[in-house]
Amino acid sequence: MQGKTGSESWQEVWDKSVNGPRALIDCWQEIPCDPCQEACAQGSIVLSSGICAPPALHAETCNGCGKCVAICPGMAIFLVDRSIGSGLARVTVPYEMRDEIRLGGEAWAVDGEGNYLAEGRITRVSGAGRPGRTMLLTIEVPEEWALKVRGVRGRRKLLEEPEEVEAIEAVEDFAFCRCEEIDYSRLREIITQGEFRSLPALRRFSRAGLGYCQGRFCQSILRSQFLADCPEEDREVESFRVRAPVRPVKLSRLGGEDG
Amino acid sequence: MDDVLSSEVVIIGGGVIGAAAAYFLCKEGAEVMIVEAEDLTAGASGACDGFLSLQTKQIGSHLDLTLESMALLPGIIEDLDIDPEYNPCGGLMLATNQDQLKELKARAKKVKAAGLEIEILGTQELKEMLPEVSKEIKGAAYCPSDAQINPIAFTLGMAQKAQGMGAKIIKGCKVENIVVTNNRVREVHTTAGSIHSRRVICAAGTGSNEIGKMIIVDIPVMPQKGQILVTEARERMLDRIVSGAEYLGTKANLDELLPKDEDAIRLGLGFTAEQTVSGNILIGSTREFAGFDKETTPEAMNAIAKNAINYLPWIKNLDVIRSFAGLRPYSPDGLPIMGPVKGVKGFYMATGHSGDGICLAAITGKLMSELVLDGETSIDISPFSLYRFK
Amino acid sequence: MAFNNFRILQHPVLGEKKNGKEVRIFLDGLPIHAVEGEPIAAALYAAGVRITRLSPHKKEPRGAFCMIGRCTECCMIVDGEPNVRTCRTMVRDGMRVETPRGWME
Amino acid sequence: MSLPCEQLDLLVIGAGPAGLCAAYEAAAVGCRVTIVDENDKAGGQLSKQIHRFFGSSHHGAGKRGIEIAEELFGDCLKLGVDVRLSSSVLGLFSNGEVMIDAPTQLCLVNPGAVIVATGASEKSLAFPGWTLPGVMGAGAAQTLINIHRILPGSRVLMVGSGNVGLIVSYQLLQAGAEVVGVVDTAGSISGYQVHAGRVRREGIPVYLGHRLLSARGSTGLEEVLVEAIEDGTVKRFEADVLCLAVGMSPLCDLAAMRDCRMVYEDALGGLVPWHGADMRTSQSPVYIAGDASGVEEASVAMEEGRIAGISAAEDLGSLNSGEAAERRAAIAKRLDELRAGPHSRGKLAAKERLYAR
Repeated sequence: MQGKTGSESWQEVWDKSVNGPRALIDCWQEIPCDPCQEACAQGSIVLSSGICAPPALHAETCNGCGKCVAICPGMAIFLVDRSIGSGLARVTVPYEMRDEIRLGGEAWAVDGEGNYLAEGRITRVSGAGRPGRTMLLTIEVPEEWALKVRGVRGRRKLLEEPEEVEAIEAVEDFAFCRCEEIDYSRLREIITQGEFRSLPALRRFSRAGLGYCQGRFCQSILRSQFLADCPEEDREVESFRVRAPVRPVKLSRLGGEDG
Repeated sequence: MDDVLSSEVVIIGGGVIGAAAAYFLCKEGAEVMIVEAEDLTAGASGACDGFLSLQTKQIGSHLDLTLESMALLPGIIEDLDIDPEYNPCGGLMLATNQDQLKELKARAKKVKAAGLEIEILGTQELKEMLPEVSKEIKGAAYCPSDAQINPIAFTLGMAQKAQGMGAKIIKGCKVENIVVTNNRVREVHTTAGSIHSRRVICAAGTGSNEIGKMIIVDIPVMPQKGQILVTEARERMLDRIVSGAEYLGTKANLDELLPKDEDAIRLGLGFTAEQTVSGNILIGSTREFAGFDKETTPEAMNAIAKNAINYLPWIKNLDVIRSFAGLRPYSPDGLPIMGPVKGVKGFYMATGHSGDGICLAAITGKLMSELVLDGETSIDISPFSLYRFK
Repeated sequence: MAFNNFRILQHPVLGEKKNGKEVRIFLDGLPIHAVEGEPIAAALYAAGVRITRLSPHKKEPRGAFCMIGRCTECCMIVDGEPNVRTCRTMVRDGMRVETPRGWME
Repeated sequence: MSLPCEQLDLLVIGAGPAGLCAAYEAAAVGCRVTIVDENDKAGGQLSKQIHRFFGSSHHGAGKRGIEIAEELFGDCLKLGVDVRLSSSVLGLFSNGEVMIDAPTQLCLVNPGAVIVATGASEKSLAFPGWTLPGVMGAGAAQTLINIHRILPGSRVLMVGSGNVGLIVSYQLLQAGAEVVGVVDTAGSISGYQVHAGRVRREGIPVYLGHRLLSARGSTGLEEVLVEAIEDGTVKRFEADVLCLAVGMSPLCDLAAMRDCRMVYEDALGGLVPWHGADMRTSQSPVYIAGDASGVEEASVAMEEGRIAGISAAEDLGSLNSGEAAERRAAIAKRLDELRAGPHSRGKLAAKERLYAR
């Protein structure tokens, strides 16, 4: 069976949607994913080669059941239905937010960037009140938005823009190693003056990475910082020797006491 | 590298002994080069606790040497730009039974006669000094001169100071051969090229045996593993360095003070504990012969932990966050090996300090400087001669 | 009431939060409502408390960073025991939790 | 005086997707399998993944992570796998012993084979203010909202536009927080467009080419300064939570302790134990699987786990080598498919380099 991927198929969906809902697939990256194909009882969604191929839709046979919309892990499949006429279209989107969206209520239809397209009436809600299910919301919008709608928002306001401020002058110092509280400036001083060859030596002396967290959080940044500050030497920096215990353990435990 | 390097003195090894030798040599204006196979403090000096334990030294030349070393320490520390966290905190050696206490008493007498202040504490006096010590402890030997230091900072401090006086430090540089012609050291072949030098100090710690082979001398130093547990950092709770009498037993091989348990004897188990400036408590330790293996083992970790709790019960609530093993440069009688080598002029040994390298570094460095530059030393070092063996 | 401000009672995927038994813990002496089965650090977040300790050296405020028992930033004094990982220790009624206030000079 | 040591056949460390699949495959051919996990629940990271998964039906695609975790765990239990939770492995030793901090005591086990499936840990960034309460790993926020059902704050700024950053942003919205933006130094979205789409259609701006300058506040996070790399303009976000989603690094210190040869591969998250396509490391009988062998998707972790389980079963004598090879080949084919997309190209190349080294 033939089918078209991405925006190629959208024209067809547009055309066929005068007869009822059709799936609009907005998934064109090669993602290893195929539940839409599995979910489609009509066989209208086909991945041409392997599971990374973008799904191709055969709009002719699509019956608009919406199973693919509900299961798509990327929430990237929608339904477009122009059968109601009078310049309106119904768009069905997957929905997993907890805003109170009521059947018959008004909501915003938004595009892929979250821009407001239109305010529309919710004409269908399926899967509501069933945790774990992806809800399908159908919103009625002017036909010209039918292919653009990617979301429905009950929260009808926009985020305020962040304020622009004057650049801060000096970089404040901070603890590079959270546990031992080794300052960033101190660490860099040690790196640049200490002429350490290896990470273990740097750690031994700076104590960055020797704290209670066992270096979980600073060892990898310590490595990057070390390489960044000593770029002239192209070398393996030797990794830390790992010794038990890799998790802190009470001395009494280690000594064999129970409890 | 094709460049031909040269130096008046080459020191093999960037541990505490090498750094101290470089420090003293530079003070005398010598031209010094340290060649280190890995990084400074990569060996025993970076994998030990900070014990400066005087009371565990062998009575005689060993203790005399130690006292000389400790006398030098304040001056060196004053001179360093890196704080080595020296703390003259005093040290307690705990006896778990009356026999041990008796032995400690007998020993204290001799130690005092040798010039080291030491005091035997009964349970009551001990409690005042170490309130949370186990009720099982029968008494202790207290040595006010015992102290602690950060061995890594101490080593780096001396190396850095030497560098400031012109010493060159080549890291990641393995010595491959030592060229001797006409009974004199001429050249050191390394992975970083050849270094012309007529004076070489072997401060290679556990690597000394390998170095000795290059000049066909058997330096009887072998690695003796010591395992240590590190706890989480806490506020100051341990004001002194603390050890068990069995530690002295295994260290100095004193039958009367050896542990009774067979496994403990096999592991060379002896209790030590110190709290570092960073707040961590280092808990030791073992004496094992396992070649160059630095793995910590479940058996030893378990034994060290259990043992420590017997001495200081409160310690059991601390989290252990690390363990490590260091390889002490063990010599057959526990004394350092210092001095020249017969038939190879210009080759000097400063190795085999066993577990006492940090403590003896200062005096070793000074003596090496004297020996290399003047051909004689201010203290008789014949007790430490290689030729005492056999 | 602060008790529920940060609690997610309704969730579109996870559904309604099952009502756990309410317990009371004390943070530096002040009572805080918590729910049985949740870790201390979570209960503190629910109450709007973000500081779990002051760092030992600089006495900077710190808060839970990983929530899986690795970072040790959430370590507090619990019923007198120091350095308890509060992100992995469940609340108990009457538990006394204290904020460590740093200890290095 | 030493601790008693229990003999085991196969020990799997980590009950996440890789570990559970490894245990399942080995148990299915008759191995006696023990899984240990430090958490009190099996499932690993799946336990906080409330979104539907990519992949194919083999990987439970279209299901939510929490459902997949339950299924995999149930499958293991059915096969009689011995699951020990709240048990942290503290060390793997060269004598073959494994030290475990179990719920009531420390114990040693000596297994015939060990599969290390310990997953990954979140990477971090160090910057002024990163120690303020309110600054946390994205995973920490995810644990709070999806497991404990508690919001870390009310206004969140996310750092990192990779899949984790995008998914956690979405889940924060689902939980009722306001997400004021996603920032990334990269010039394009690092994660999948579909994940970005879900976030953006909720009105969350993604600030690409922006660099974190500092987090500020007195007793906790109050604001975050972010700089546009191109023109140096600085934006100030009011936020009480700053989530860091800047990548994961393999949690393979146990393999390193056991002296497995380690290899640095940036694309895989950092140091990883060398391993072959059969998931054997340089130290027999230690196997590696999942994120611990290089950070990829959960679906990849599952397949790698299966391969590791089969290899271990083979070495323990529960599978003949022909059969084992055949099974591995079938899984390898699925793995190839999973890694065929452009997003996996770097990781695939890194894995192939690794196998060849």
